[in-house]
Amino acid sequence: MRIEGKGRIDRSTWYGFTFDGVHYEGHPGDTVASALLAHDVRMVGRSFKYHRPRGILTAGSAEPNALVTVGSGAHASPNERATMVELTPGLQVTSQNRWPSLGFDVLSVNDLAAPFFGAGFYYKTFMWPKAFWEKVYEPAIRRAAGLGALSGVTDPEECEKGFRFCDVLVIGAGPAGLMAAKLAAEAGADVILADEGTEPGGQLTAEVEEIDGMAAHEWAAKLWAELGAMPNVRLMLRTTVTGAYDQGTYGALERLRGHATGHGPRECFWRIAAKRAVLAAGSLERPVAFRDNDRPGIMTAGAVRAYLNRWGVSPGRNVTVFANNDDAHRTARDLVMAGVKVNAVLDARHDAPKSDDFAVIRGAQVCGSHGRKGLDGITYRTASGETTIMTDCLAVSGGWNPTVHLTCHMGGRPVWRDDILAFVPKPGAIPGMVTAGACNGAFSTAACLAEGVAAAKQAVEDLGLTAPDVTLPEAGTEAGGIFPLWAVPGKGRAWLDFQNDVTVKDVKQAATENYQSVEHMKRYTTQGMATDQGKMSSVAALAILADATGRGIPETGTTTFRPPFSPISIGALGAGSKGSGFAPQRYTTSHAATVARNAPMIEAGLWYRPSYFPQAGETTWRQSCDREVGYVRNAVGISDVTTLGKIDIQGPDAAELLDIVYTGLFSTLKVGKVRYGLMLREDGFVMDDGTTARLGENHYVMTTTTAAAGQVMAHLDFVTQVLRPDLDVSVISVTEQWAQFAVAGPKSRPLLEDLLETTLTAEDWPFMSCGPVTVGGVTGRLFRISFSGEQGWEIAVPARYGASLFDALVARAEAMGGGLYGMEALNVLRIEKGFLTHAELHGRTTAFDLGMGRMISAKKDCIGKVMAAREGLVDPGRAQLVGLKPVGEVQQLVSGAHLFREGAKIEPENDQGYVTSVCYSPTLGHSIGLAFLERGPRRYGEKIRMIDRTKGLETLCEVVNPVFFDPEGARARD
Amino acid sequence: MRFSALRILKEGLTGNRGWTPHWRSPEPKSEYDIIIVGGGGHGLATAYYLARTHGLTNIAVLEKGYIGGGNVGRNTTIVRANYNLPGNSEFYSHALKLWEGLSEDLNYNVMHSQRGVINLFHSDGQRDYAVRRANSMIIQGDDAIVLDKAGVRKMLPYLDHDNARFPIYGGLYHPRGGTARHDAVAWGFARGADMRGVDLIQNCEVTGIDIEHGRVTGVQTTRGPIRAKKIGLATAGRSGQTAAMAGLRLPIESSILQAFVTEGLKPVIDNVVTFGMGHFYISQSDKGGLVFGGDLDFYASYAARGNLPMMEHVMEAGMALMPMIGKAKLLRSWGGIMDMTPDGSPIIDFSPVGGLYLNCGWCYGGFKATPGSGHTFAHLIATDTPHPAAARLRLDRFATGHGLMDEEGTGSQHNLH
Amino acid sequence: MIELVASTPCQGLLPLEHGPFTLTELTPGSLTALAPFSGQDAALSRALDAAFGLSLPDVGAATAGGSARVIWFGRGQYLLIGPAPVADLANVAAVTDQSDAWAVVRLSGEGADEVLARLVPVDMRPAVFGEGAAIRTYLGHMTVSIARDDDAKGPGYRIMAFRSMAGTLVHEIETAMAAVAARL
Amino acid sequence: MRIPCPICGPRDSREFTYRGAALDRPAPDAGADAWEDYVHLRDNPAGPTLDLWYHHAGCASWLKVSRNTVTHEITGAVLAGAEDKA
Repeated sequence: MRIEGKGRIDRSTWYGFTFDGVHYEGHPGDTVASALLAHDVRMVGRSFKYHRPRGILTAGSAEPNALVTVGSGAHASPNERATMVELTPGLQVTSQNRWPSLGFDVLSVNDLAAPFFGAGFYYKTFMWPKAFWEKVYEPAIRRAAGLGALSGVTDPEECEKGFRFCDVLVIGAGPAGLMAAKLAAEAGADVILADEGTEPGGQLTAEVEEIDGMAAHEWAAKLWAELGAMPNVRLMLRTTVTGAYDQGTYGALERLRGHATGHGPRECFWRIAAKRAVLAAGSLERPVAFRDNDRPGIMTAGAVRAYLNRWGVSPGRNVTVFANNDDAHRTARDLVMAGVKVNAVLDARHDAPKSDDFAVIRGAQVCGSHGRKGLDGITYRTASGETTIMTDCLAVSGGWNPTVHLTCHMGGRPVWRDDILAFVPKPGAIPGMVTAGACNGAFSTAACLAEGVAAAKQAVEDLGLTAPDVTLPEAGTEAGGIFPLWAVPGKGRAWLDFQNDVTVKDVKQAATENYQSVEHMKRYTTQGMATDQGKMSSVAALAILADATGRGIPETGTTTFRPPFSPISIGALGAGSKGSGFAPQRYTTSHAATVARNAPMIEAGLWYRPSYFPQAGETTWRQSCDREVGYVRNAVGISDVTTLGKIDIQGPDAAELLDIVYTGLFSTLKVGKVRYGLMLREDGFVMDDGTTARLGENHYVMTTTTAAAGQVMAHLDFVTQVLRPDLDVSVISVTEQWAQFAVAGPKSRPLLEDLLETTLTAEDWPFMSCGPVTVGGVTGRLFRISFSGEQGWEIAVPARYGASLFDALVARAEAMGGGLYGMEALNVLRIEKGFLTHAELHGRTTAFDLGMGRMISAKKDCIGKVMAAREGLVDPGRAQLVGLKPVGEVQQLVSGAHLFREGAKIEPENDQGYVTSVCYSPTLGHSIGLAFLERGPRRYGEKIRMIDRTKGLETLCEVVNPVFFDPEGARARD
Repeated sequence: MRFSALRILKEGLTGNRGWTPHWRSPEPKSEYDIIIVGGGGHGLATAYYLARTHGLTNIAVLEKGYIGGGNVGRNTTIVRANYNLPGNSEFYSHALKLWEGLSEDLNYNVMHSQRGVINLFHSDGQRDYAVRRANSMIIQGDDAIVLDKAGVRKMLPYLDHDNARFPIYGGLYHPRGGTARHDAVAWGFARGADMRGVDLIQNCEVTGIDIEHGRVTGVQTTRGPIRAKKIGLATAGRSGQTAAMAGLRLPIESSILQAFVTEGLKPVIDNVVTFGMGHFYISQSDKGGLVFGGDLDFYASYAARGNLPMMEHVMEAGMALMPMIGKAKLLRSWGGIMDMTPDGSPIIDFSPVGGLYLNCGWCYGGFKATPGSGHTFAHLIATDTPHPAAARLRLDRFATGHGLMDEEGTGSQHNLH
Repeated sequence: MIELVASTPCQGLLPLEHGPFTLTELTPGSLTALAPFSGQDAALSRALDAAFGLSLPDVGAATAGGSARVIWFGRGQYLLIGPAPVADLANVAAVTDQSDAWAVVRLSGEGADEVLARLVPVDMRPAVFGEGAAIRTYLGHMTVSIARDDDAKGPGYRIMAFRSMAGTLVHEIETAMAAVAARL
Repeated sequence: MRIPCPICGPRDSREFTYRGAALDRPAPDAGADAWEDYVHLRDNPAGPTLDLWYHHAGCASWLKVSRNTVTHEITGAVLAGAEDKA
């Protein structure tokens, strides 16, 4: 219920929203949780295993119970914390993990079977009959499990990512963080202050207390505004620092406000590089385990205070407080001041402070709760026996756990402090990070302020800045005593992990079954594996484990805290990569003209290349492909080959570099000539191939395959920088500078002569020659090379003219009975000639396998030469390149099929090779294929069975020379 | 104690007071016939099969932390036998057969779920390789189906079939592939080994390997020296250090592989889906979390944690492939230490030191190997002959160049995977 | 003689505006990569001075002289922007025409560094990435060169990416421009 | 992770690619063992190491980075091969 005169919400404005279809109203500044509590809605969800009713436990991001789905349809966002979702007009909120309704949930029957569903029960059963696991048990478990549901359709919302840099990152804008930011900023540091809340102040936003004579939250707001006015401070609200990574890198998730009204992205994931960081992340209050402590209406004492003081809501009309520490007494005080009835403070300590304003019952422990879907009453125990009282809200505090999580992200383990019964950060656990305030175990406001200053002082002095004198504001010094109480002894089930339904009994059973390592206990019971990652349960669970195993808490230790501190949507972490955004798209200069001709485009090394160019009347790709092959074999074909890597190599030692990276000799190549080269990895396998042209005495241009261009560039940099820094040579990619087109076929010469307005005689321009040419007044490069076996040329012009030259080439080719050919035709042409692509150069083949063993020059060393000589790489039994020709009734060949001798049983021992490339050769009128076959080149003429078990296909083939067409190579030389 | 539904019923009705330890916590003896160094999945499985198959029980498994705390407890739980090359093909095939009866064999439900693995392909070239791999699998006796575009769309309608940067051409479907509950595998083997008399010694770090006349005689540990006739190393990412104690330098570099899990969600992904172009693979646990991973962090590391660039890359790949997961929230990320060999394939072999056996080089594939690794390693240690299914997993293949198993073709040298 | 028609990398894609941000295509004339041969850095600097009145810049910086400017372009590499190279340069450096290899755009507007903060893993705030700065880094998943390029209206950034990636370059910057503009 | 490039200054590790231990390439006639050592065998230290990184998105330098494989601390980076360049 709302309490008049309390809270910082705008009561003059009403926002309507729905929860499970019921209309409610709240105010700007409300969260879904505060708005629901204002309407006395206590039950908001169901637990994971037993489907027990669940209410709101906290007022923050560690909330394990109040998980709801926000929005609907494609916009539905599951597992949102009702405690964190800011109320906006028209918000649709739905409960989760219940069927058919929150009030009547069929699977709540699980709760009755709880004795059989103890820790790890599923490891011990569902094994018989064997087939039932996958058919019956697992599907049932899957259906019952899970929390909210994804929509199943594309997330229509956008997120963004960004980078920020600063001298000092302050994490948390509570009293410690605010003071740290102030000092660092006044020292002149470049500061980022980030807080996950919607207003600054941290715990101060929930408290009735004063700093420097002002209401604490007002003090925080004032300092925040002052910081915001400084040019060297950036303030980030709604920003959760989620992870600490190496060298001062932090991940942070910012929730964007504009999104709710359709303005811009939903979230931004920031990578923040900070020279120093101050962690002032505060602390989280922990519950106490007792019988049936999971009912809606039971919440942390601090949360009750937060709802009252910040949102003007009392979660109950008749509240009881149960605690083992002083701090929780403030809850009773604030409630009484606000006019809410407080039954009593039940304090487990026998020396708890008394109050004039409310009853304090010392030495009391709550040992049970009552009610169906919400709390009606509790039973507590004192030395004089058990008492049951009516109450609709129990505010529980078992003390506070410092928020040490980020300090553990790099493997640091927190340190136990017996005086405050809590783990605190290990100093120096994150290089460059200092901790301050409640996350460091300093629980009074005054101590937080002082620690914030001290931490920032250390940070700025590390950076060589001078820390100014900062006057500490006046604030409360009470930190409060505490007494260890983790679980109230007694019968029944006492919950530790509310979401995953892990009870004290489960932890004890795990210990009994020798799952005594804290990691074993966690994994066996699932305690700490809920969406809060154990924030609300882990310390109590390990205290109980410590007790059950006779060890102390420090020896028992904690499990590993891992990023993210609180969950992050995949949409934010993967922002920008939906659809085509996943990788850059590279377009050639002929792209638009190609697409205009309806060519299906295929992806190659981020580039797009045409598969084939369909023409009217053609109904299959094969028809187009066969026609395009015909262009090249019979007339002239044009193809954009810009995507191949082109690398300019210049300098006095250019030739020597090439001799090192290629198996062959390039220092002997004459100027104006081109040579085919094979490049090995240092392990002796083939890395790439291509042609290299010598343009001048000290100037070569190397081509690489499209996919390997980047790899080859890095390799050349490696050789020139690391292996042979003595070489005077420059290596620079010119792939993007030149638009390059293949012109191939018997009519290629006349086409080019017409285009270039010059003669290209066989004497001046023999096969494998190169040189400069002029095209329409533009200087280009002409190479007489062939990947089709026909007379072929590649002409390159500066890319700005690429589109224009492409049009000119195509027009001329078409006029001569030729035209464009795509990748399909290119593939056919090269298979007919036994030329290689990545299908053969797949990283596992050697020069020997490819029949190019002799290309490894004996006259010099080269990269990979030594390892290529290993016996296993030149074993005659290796599979080597051959051609295949179908000779039986079945004519179909399949890439990826395997090869077996006639009569051999189809089993791995008899597997002799595999097919890498196949096509129908319109030139030869039958299918052909390239394959690797054991001892292949010595088996020409032999019959071999091609087996494709995926299609149930068997084709009898003859092993042939892989050069199917024009084996003498006369056409290319023509 | 034998586990069954009946036992659960009985215990449930009597207050769950009868449960007993799943394994003992014995003090180490001064001598064993065999010591297995490393109480992860492979070490525990080795001990189990030494006891179960070979009847050898005077065995200790020495674990420096808690059992199952290594990569068996931090992986993406995928189980498959869909390799292409000889060596891997028969080995993982053997392992999968063991998986198929493992829960019953161990009397511990490892939740092996053969929900099918689909490896997507995105070009004609990749399809051809998928066909080759599928044929290898079928010829090996395993199952493989090559799905076309329509086939993938039918099975996985939630993928981005229409706007993807790397269009989906089809998929290699391996119906017998799937997942298992990773921790349960370690615990099941531990319990099975313990029941047969194996001593599982936790918090016992091996600090030295004693060698006399070229043969092992025992180990030094943080809990004192222990003599042994044979020693098997099954220390995964730490293989470099344990082998160094015996004076060996291995063809292994340890790298980080991150993995991720989201908050629990109602069932939405029914299979294991692998997106090679994006180095991304995903399944959904029985508890509802999306479990997924990507590529190595690509630097030598023992830190068991990764960094943002690879994590973001994995998320970007996920959004590119299945943009419906945009509102699933990453709950937890972690890192395993991968023992990377030059060719990306494992080693189960003798070492140059007498009585010292190597089980290492699991790269990113160790979990699915667990029973196969244990079974064949036990065979090697017990009989001093390689098990036929693991005979190609030789240490000397790098030196000789014979039988390299570079499935990815990225290079039989370090850091090119 | 055929007439070859030139087209620019971002033809049809630019200019664009979102909020205060403007993205335009630049056509800065010739782009020439200069990689001094061993020990010839000083000689190259002298040759540049003689030809264009500017010297080789330091790492991460640019120098200007008249309409010419030279930006640092990577290890042992510089990019001469504007005029065509003079023949002398080839005596002391590998000279490579890159005039057509790069898409060159200019991003400007108050707070343009916030746009780049969405894309670039380097601090681009004007106070940090000062006048005359010129670096190589990533923009999204593309390798780029970014240089400060101020005009009378304020700070601007000259961004160069591979010509083939012009479409992606524009798309990514535009998306970031819109996202930042939406916050204003 | 941030790597202090000697040319560009500290940069996010996403700008770099990694290439393992920095080792000296043996002479062609160094023998099979030396080559096996270089190409395949690794000390694989848990602690300080010297490894190669390529600043592909920055200055395109190959670096030798002194790094700790357990803590990920980076204590320095130099240009690989620069020590040989006069």
